[in-house]
Amino acid sequence: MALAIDVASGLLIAAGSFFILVGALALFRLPDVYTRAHGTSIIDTAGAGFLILGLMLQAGFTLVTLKLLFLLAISFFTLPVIGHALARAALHEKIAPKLAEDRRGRGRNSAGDGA
Amino acid sequence: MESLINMVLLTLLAATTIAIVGQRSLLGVVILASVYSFLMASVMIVLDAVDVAMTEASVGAAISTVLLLGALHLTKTREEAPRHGRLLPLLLCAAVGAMLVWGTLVLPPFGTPDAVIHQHVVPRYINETVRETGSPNIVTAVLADYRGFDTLGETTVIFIAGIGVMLLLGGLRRRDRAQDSAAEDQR
Amino acid sequence: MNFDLILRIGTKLILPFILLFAIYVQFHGEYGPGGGFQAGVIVAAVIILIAITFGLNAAKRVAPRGLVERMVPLGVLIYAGTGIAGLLLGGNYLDYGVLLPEPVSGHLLGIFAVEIGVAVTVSSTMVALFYAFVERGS
Amino acid sequence: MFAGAAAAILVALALAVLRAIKGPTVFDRALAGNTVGSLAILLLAVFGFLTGRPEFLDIGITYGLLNLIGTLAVLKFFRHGDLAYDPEEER
Repeated sequence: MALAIDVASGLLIAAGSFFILVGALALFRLPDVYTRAHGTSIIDTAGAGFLILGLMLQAGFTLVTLKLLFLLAISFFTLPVIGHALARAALHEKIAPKLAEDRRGRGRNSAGDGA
Repeated sequence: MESLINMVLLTLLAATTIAIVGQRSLLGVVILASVYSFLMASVMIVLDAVDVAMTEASVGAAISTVLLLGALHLTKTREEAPRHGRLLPLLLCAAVGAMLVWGTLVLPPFGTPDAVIHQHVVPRYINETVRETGSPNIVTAVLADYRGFDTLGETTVIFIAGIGVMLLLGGLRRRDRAQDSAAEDQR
Repeated sequence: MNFDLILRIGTKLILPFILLFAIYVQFHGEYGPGGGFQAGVIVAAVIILIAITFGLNAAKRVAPRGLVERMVPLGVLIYAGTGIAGLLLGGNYLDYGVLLPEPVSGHLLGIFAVEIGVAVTVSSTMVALFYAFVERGS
Repeated sequence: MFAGAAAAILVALALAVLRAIKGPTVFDRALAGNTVGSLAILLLAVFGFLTGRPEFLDIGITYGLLNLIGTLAVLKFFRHGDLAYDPEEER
């Protein structure tokens, strides 16, 4: 039984590591913001999910499992929100934005767009 | 494995620091500073300094970013090119860094139990904390109980620093008060 | 203009958990990582998150500026008052052993009160700094 | 097993930090910083199991809860140029 749990958690952790590597590679290699957001979401969902599930199998029914569950729930709550906000903001700036302009002019422009 | 994790994290810290130095856009500097605090807290975890790691996480993840952005709001978001040469500051920093490294040469190696600092009061803390204060976390016991005066001083320093920054920034306080009360009346 | 609907809903969902975790860090600091400073910073982060997502006025409805600026010295007073209480009860300054009949629980009570003071000062200072920066800018 | 996961997370961390350093736009940097945050959480959990003391997940929860705030602050600052901008005032 313990062996089965070890094998299962090992497989889950391996899958999580694989997805983490793939997501990081996508974050590093892909051309623009939205595709990189795709890589990040791979890390946040598949990688973190499989890895934390494997760690929960290792921990057994303890407080550690509960904390890992909280960790998983928190990442599933916040990270999509962050990704959505990022994509929204990147979409709101039509082109690839440069940071050289003065901030106040940019603030007026975006407020005007919003109204 | 721990030493490998340590080395990788410290290398990434060095890369992030060099990138912060070379960065002109201050928004990028703010984001890289948050990355730095993430990596630094991970290093603290690897070094078993859990409370320090938690402080670094809670301060660096949110508060320092927000306060730096608030400071950027009052200034420009792009750093001006330096007006004078960079050679002298570089030499100065290199000299100071070399002096500091030379000073660390006489320190005992990391984690040796027979270092001087581990001989004086640390054994008593480790042995007597639970019996004397009933707090299993020795760090909290030392901070709040054994070194209570120091923590009182730190709290007072936070208080004084906050008051100072508020006095520096809130030059228009009376008008703000008027506006606030007007807003209250309107509600 | 309803750009941030998902943002607002997600923030509303996550806010109570952040506050609950701040309370956990505050009261669990004697047994695990954490303590007054971290809890205060997390509470300040809650107010700042409200200000970022729902605007500064919403944050001021939650934590009025006058209250925040009164809480800044209050924490230091709680801390120093703990020491003076030990002084009045016949011990040294910041000697918690005399706060309660048996010393160990007295020490626990003293650490508890001191951490409360630190949390109050740190959180209110952070929020007050945030208000000062933002109001100076706008 | 844990060592392999830690190595994978370290490689991913290096890639994310490189993207945060390179990233042309501020969104790339924010994205990479967010990824560094979540990878730091995972590294923390795996390191706890690696050293056999997985009790320090509170710090990971702190990351996960506070990671939101820094990214949102950067995004709002970049979009509105002001941290106290309130969309309600526009209606």
